[in-house]
This record gives sequence, structure tokens and C-alpha cells, in this order.
Amino acid sequence: MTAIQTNPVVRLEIASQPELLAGARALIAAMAQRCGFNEIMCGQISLAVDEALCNIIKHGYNCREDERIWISISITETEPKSIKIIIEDTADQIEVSEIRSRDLDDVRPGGLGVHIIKEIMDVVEYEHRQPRGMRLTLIKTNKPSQARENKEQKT
Amino acid sequence: MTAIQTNPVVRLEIASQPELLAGARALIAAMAQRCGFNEIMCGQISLAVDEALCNIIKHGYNCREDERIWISISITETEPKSIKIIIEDTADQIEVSEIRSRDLDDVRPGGLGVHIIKEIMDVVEYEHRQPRGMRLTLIKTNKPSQARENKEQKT
Amino acid sequence: MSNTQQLEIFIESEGDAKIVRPVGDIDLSGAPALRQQISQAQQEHPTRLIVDLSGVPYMDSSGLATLVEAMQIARRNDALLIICSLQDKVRSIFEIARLDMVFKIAQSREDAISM
Amino acid sequence: MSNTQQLEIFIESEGDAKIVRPVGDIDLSGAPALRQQISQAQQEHPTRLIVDLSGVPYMDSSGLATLVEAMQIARRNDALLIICSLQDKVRSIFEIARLDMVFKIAQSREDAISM
Ligand SMILES: Nc1ncnc2c1ncn2[C@@H]1O[C@H](COP(=O)(O)OP(=O)(O)O)[C@@H](O)[C@H]1O
Ligand SMILES: Nc1ncnc2c1ncn2[C@@H]1O[C@H](COP(=O)(O)OP(=O)(O)O)[C@@H](O)[C@H]1O
Repeated sequence: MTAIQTNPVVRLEIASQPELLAGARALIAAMAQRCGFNEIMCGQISLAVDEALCNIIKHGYNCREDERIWISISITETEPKSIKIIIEDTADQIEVSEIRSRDLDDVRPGGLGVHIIKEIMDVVEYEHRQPRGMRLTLIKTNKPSQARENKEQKT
Repeated sequence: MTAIQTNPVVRLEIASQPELLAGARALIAAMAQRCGFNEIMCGQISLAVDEALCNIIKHGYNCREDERIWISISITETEPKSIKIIIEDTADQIEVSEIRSRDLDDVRPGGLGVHIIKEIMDVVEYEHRQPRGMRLTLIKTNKPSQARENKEQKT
Repeated sequence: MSNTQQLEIFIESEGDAKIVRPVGDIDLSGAPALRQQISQAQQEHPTRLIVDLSGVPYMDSSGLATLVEAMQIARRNDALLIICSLQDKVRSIFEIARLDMVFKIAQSREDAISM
Repeated sequence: MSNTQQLEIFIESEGDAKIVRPVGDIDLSGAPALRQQISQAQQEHPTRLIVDLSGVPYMDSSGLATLVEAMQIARRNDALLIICSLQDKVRSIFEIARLDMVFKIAQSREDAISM
């Protein structure tokens, strides 16, 4: 599925509380920086993770604050460096095809999170965990020369 | 032992690599901020944790980079808010009395970490974990009015 | 280490414009407070509502949703909603969400007032 | 989100002074590079070695140990080691470690040169 074989160097477990997003973002941004991403990209990668965590809190756990979310982070040692972030929960499993943002032209509050995640990350893969919950795999590779190309292909 | 009964809201597991200290600091600073500490204090609390992690990497694991360190963070819900940080490893157990900094007047490189941790945190407790490794409990309470007093008592 | 900030929200007036100025990160934990302050400012039916983001280093889609809702309410009230003084990182999320063309965005607060 | 920086170290000269200017956090992962750069600057036997910390938002005891070692080497070489332009957060750790009285510390690089 992915070319990255490194063991996760960092694992974070947080309660499903909006107040903890800031801590998760700070950790992700610092790890992205270790991967050589510039400040704007570090901010965007932590935004993508923030959006995924928000969705788990809102949709997966219906805003219950006593549930758990696990985030594991690995960084490849070889160039071009990649950061891989796996986010897991124990929420009800839903069809992966139901996870999608609204049509961007139909402007209304909400419905942007999944779009933001997909715009920022190179790989965005939702799947069912065993025995329960969802797993989201996010990968971003730090290829300065190809960054532009990727973006153009995508849009 | 401690008055704080809250379950940890955040658990972090990192490999014993100096490159990961920045991520741990960023997380701790963001959590300390949730606890209402000002910017200087958030920086000092993450410095205390950084020093404890450095010691585990250097002395506990003899700079082996494939070992693990666990950090759990809890914050009290009631005023005055406290942050409690528990740091655990699986290194060889040593006598708690051996964990102490050099005499500050005997200026030479090193030998300051434990002193810094004790200056910053209100509670600093080392103990043996079962079945192996060490556990360090750090607590800092956000009592603006008493902060000065505590410091004066200590020095 | 971290320049994440606990959100504070200031309400200011200039002529017939009401200005809502949040300072800090706007995420799922901060967006409800912003929503509440904007809604309160809107209840006074100002002809011009300015959201000054100069003090916001970070916003996620919860913040965007709050602003889209505020814009829709402003339209119903025949009021003008202007967002101003975006930091680069926040501007980039408006662009990713393709909302940079949907909102009236001013460079500075002065521009927002005279727009 | 985070203003942690990957460490970069610049070596500059001004008159007979050598200036080592690290930019970024100095922790256990960055201290060895600082040690190596200072030691290299010391091998040229400057009469005055200035460590300009204006670009250092964070330092832990690994950084302090590096500076203490540099000071001891400077003493043996009859050279002057001056540290300048500490940010508040970094100054507070010098104070906690009671090293603020041990090092020669200047407010600015100009002061360090004319000291
Ligand atoms: N982790 C998740 N668990 C369950 N459903 C999800 C999850 N993430 C996204 N979804 C579904 O995808 C939809 C689109 O998500 P998103 O683009 O973030 O917008 P919003 O959260 O504002 O609805 C959500 O409304 C929800 O139905
Ligand atoms: N986690 C630890 N495991 C084993 N020994 C430790 C640990 N932390 C501290 N020590 C001991 O305490 C001493 C003082 O530590 P410290 O004040 O941080 O200075 P330094 O690390 O520079 O020696 C160390 O030299 C070591 O012997």
C-alpha cells in the first residue's frame, strides 16, 4: 500500500476533546519540520491532521469527550523524506465512500474538512480497523520540485 | 502521593532519539498553555521535560536510539489548575539518591539537568517501575500568587 | 516552543462598523466562542461587520464554517461582512477551501472600513 | 503552530573577533553541531570569541554544557568568550542554572565587540 516501512517513532494517544487539538497540532508541526518541510507546509500538515481529528470527534464520536484517538507518526530516513501519519479510532465503522466533502460551489457552513485533507496530503486512505473503528493513513512527501506538479494534477 | 486524580488526557510514546525532543516540547508547551501558564512558564515546563528525556536517553539508555519513552499528561479541571507529567522508561533501575546534579559552584560542563527540573517543577519524584525501568512524576500548579513564595522557600 | 494561543475575542466599533477581533487559534475548541460573539454583534444590526483576523495565526474548517454562517446571516440582514488582515497561513486555508473568492477580503482594517 | 527551528550555525568575523551565531533550538540534538563549530573557531585562536544567541529561542542544559566547555577552553587559551543577545526565555535558563554570573554576557553584539 505504501512505500514507507519505517517504524513509527512517535505515538500519541489523546482523549476526544477539542481542547487537545492544539497539542496534537504542535507535535505534528514539529515532526513535519524534522522532515524538512517549510513553515507553511508544517502548518498545512498539522491542519490536515486537525481536520481529521475534528471529524472523528464530531462524526465518529458524536462529540463524546471520553473516547480515545491514536496518532502514530513515522518519517522516512531516505530522501525524499516523507511523513506518514496514521490516525485510529474506535467509532462506528462507516462506508468509506460516505466520507467526502460537499460540492465546493454550494457554499454553506461546514463540509470542507475532507477536501482540505485531500488538498494537503499526497495519500489519504480511510479503512476499517479490526475489530472496530476507522483508520486513516496520511502521507506527505517533501519533494520541492514536484510539489507544484502534484498540485496541478490534482486540481 | 499526589492530589491529582484526573485520568491522563494525552499519552505520548517516543523513540529514544534526540531529534524527537522538539516534538515532545511542542506538545508539552501546548498542554501547559491549556493549563493557563504564561509563555515563559510553558517554555520552562517543556524545558523540565526535555531535561528529563535527555537524562533517560543519555544515562538510562546510553544513547541507544531504539528504546522507548512514555510520557503521560493530565490536567486538573479545578482551580488552581495543575499539570502532571509522568515519564517512564525501561532502562536499568538505579538508586533514586544517585539522581542529582553537581554542586552549582563547581562550574563544569554538564551536571545541571536535575537541578533545572527541580527549580522549575513543584513535585519531582523518581521511583522504580514494575517490572523494570524508572518512573518520574512532575507536577506544576498554576498559582500566580504563590509562585514567588514557593521559589523563595526552595532557594 | 509553541505560539498556539488560547482564543480571546475583542469587539470594537468604528463609525457605523462593528469589528470582531479574535486573537489566538480558531479551531473546534475556539469556534463556538467566535460564533457567539459574531452573532451578538449581528444582533445590533450594524451596516458593516468586520472580522479582523490580524491576531489569528491558525484557523481550521470550524472557523471557516463560522465565517460562512456569519456571511449568510449578514446577507439576510442586508449588511456587509468583510474579513481583513489575514496572516499568510490563514490566507492559504481560505485558498485551499476556495473561499478567497466568496468572502469580501480586505488587506487592512482601514481598507475594510472604506471599502 | 510551532516556532521550533532546525539549527543552523553561522561563523562571522569582525575585527579580531570571531562570532559564532547559531539560529534555532539548541538541545541534545543540536548541541554537538554547536560544539563542533565553536571548537573549529577556537582552533584559529581568536582573542575574542562571541557567541551571538539572538537567533536562539530555546536552549537546554546540553547547550549550557557546550558553552561552559567553550569558556574553559577560552580561558586556557587566554581568549575572551562573550555571549550576547540572549532572548528572554534563554536568559531565564542561564539564571536557573546560576550561570548568568559565570559567563560574560553582553546585551548586544556591539557591546560584546567593545567590551
Ligand atoms: N471520521 C469520520 N467518521 C464518520 N464520518 C466522517 C468522518 N469524517 C468525515 N465523515 C463524513 O464525511 C462528511 C464530510 O466531512 P467534512 O468534509 O469534514 O465536512 P463536515 O465535517 O463539516 O461535515 C461528514 O459530514 C461525515 O458524514
Ligand atoms: N534517567 C536517569 N537514569 C539514570 N541516571 C540518571 C537519570 N537522570 C539523572 N541521572 C543521574 O543523575 C546525574 C545528574 O544528572 P544531570 O543533573 O541531568 O546532569 P548530567 O546529565 O549532565 O550528568 C547524572 O549524571 C546521572 O548519573
